Amino acid sequence: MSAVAQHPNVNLMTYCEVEEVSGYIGNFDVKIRQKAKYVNYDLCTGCGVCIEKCPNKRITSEFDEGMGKRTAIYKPFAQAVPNKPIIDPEHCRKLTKDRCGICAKNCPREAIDFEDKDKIIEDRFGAVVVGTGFDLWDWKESYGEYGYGKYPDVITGLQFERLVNASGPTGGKILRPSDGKEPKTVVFIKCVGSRDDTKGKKYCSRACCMYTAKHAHQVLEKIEDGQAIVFYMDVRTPGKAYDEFYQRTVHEGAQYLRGRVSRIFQLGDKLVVYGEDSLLGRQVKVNADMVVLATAMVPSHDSGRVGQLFGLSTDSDGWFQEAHPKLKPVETFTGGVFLAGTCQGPKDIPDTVAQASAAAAKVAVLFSRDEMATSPLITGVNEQVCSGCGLCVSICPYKAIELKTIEDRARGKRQVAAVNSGLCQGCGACTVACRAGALDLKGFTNEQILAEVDALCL
Amino acid sequence: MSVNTKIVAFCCNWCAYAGADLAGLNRMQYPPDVRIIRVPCSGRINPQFVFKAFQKGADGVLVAG
Amino acid sequence: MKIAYYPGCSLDTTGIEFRLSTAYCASKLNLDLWELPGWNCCGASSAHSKDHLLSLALPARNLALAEKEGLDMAVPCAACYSRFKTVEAEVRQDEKVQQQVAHAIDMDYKATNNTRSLLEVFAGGVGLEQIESSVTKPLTGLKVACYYGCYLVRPPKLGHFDRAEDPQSMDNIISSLGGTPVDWPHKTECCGAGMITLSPNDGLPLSYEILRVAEICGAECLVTACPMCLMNLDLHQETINKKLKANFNLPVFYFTELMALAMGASPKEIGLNRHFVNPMPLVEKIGRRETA
Amino acid sequence: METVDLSATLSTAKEWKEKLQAAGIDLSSCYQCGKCTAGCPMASAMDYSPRQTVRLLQLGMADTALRSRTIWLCASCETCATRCPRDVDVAKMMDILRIEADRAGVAAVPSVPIFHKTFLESVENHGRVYEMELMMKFNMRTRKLFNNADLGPKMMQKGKLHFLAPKVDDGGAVRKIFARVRERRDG
Repeated sequence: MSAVAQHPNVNLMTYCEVEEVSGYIGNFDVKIRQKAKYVNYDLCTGCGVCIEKCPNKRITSEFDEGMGKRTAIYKPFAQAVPNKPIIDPEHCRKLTKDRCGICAKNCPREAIDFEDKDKIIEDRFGAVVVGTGFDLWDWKESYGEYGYGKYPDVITGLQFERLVNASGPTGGKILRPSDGKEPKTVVFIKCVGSRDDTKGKKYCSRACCMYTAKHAHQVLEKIEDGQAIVFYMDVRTPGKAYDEFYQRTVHEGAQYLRGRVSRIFQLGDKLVVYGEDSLLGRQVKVNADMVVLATAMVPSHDSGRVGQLFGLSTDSDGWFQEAHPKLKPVETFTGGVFLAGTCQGPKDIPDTVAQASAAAAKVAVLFSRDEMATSPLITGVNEQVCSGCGLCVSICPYKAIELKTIEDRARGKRQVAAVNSGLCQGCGACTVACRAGALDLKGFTNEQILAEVDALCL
Repeated sequence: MSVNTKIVAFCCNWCAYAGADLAGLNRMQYPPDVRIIRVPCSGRINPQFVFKAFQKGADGVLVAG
Repeated sequence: MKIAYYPGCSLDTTGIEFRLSTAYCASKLNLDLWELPGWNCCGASSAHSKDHLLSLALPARNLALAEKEGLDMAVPCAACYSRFKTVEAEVRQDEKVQQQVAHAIDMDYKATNNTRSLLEVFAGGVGLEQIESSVTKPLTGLKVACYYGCYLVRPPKLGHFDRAEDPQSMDNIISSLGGTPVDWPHKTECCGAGMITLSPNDGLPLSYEILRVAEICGAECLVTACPMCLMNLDLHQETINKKLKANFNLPVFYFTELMALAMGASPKEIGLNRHFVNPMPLVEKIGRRETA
Repeated sequence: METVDLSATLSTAKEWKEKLQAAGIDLSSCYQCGKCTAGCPMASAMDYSPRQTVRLLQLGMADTALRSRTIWLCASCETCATRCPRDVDVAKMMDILRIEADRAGVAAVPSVPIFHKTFLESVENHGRVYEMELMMKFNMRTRKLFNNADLGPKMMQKGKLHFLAPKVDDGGAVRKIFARVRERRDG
């Protein structure tokens, strides 16, 4: 990320939201809301004194998946780029109650600006790569058999990830959220919400098998006498060197049991887990100290809004639809808009990087020429016949038709329809509206389609 | 369905036709009575195409988009 | 509020306290329970193990009688309730089933009315506020494990009134009576049902487990809405103690009994003396707590 | 362990797939995850777990399923059907297997179908269960005269068991239901 931020040709805009998009490939006019940071980034050096001094230290940290705390002026996470803080206006006492202001008093650069407002930035872009990522499926709503989220030591894989991270809430120690003790027996359950037609999602989330293998490995590595028990339905390791990694975890001592867990409940300070070892054909019970759920990936919560802005279609699960499942995996139906990563469907990091690289290459190809080659299948105007009624102008969904004035010897100055070849998407709606029959769609002319009807009805 | 019926289906390139294409990718079958005409958009379908199909003996016309 | 009332066979025999306490609560809460004249057995767990159509027709006759009057039906017994819900769903889903059932019972039945568990009628229909305001002797300090069993909430696709895992309606009623529902995990574990009699070695451990966990979680008693569950946990508690070397002494109530008690009923008029695990010491303890 | 000859069972597999499909159960949906067995309160007593019972039918080994103890030990608690991620109604499948096994006369735990039969006789004759009669007849039929004999007096003492049969004013409706159901099944 920091390499991206340093790059002379990259303008990194963080803490921003796209509000409006108009235009078309090569000419997207985008309105971006730069949310108020209340910190002047030109002055701020990111020294962090403000964060240390902020008295409001008990705010739930989003980045730590609710397991850690942060201050009201905070950096979203340790290696954030740029590594400078923002103020959370909902929790800052200065902004909510006009009291405090300790950060401003302590800032050596006078970078705190409580008067900061959201800014609207308007700019023109040639292409767009959408990479809005994923959220984790909210298992707490539907998985009552795992406790509807009421047991603090039943956590998600992402929460476990924060626990083992050196900059996480426990400094990298695996500790139970309930009592801060080190768990000895950790149960992992895969496919929570994935491959679950009734309560969750039909699809496989693809990344869970590998990260669960990693987590099991970390339990065995970091906890003395630790036990990792993994309940799985299938172990799916199709990537390069993936199966080898899974086998390594098994050799290190992780117990893999084939079967879905039916129930988790708390009794005393143990979590009782009921499953089946379907290879043995016997019910199994584990008294666990912690349970980690590999929950399904779902499209990011505001992907619907983003999709609407860019005219993207989605599949039945809400993932952005690529233009063709085999032949156009990073393109969309909107020219100049490309997809990268999990916004298109669940995938792991190497696949995300590969797809993002492909999207970047597609953009580079697009930008490498001075003129764009577009589809020739667009509307043509027979100016001799056009009456200039303008019906097509209002009907065109792409605003590709204007009236222009021409002059000919027979009829003098008059108005006729003119099609912008960059904007016209070749839908042909105008051809149906044109009463004079002056518009026709190249490649799909009235004559051609009627000939097809003729041929098919033989 | 009898194979003697003729149904002309006008399919939008982006959805119905893409769906038919995907059905092909997934090795799904549809009856040979359906004869597909790809159009760039269902908005491209002029009522005269439909009349023409009936005139030429189609038993049904499907506009899908 | 008027509703058709289907007591079910148990409420005349093993579950007589359920009948008495239900009647008491209904009168206190102005609930007009219209007992179906000539109601018949729902077929329990036997009919669906013998013949599918029979298992639909037996409950359907009762539902059709209520439908004729344009009334929903209140069913206290969880097992009967589940049979009624099943018929309702199948008849609504499939016209062919509807015709077969109508032919078998020689009556029209279109499932236009709803079966409602008595628990739902009190917790959702009558409402917690009215229950709370009718309390004269609150169950102060009484720690109750609400035991729902299988049939009030499963399977969820039948459209039950409470969630399938960790249901809440009975807990809410206990709270509004001034009692303390304990948070415990075995609210919907199976008690062993008929297996306690048919195959005791396999069935008894199930009820044992429910009693064990309730005790660990600090409950002084259990409360249920199912005559079968109550019989297994109450009548067989002595057998469980003997055979599985335990020492349980947990009274088991119907939720209506605790409601009636809190609304001022005398233990005898609602049949508390008919329990096998004597609840009287606990009931007296509540009284003492209240005055203390 | 005996080798399963799939060439002999697969036609039965198709037959059962269709039979259960008619009851709204899709055997092909089951991907053998075992969540049914994991939560089954009776699984430890069963000879085939609920998951294995589905598997027997998937492979067409219906005879083994019909002769299993499993189907009679199922308490019909519906935990399996409630939690199945593939919406396979295992509890209903058990019903179908019980009915079929009973009719074929291959019940591995005969006391259970005898109980159901006795129970339904009581309902047919009286419109409701007549528990005293049920208990005595059942004990006679299973030849365990003193089974649960201590419970009878205990219950009677508490007024929970009656000597006399229940009186139901149903105009013979219940008897007629049994007759029509029988007619439909046999004819």
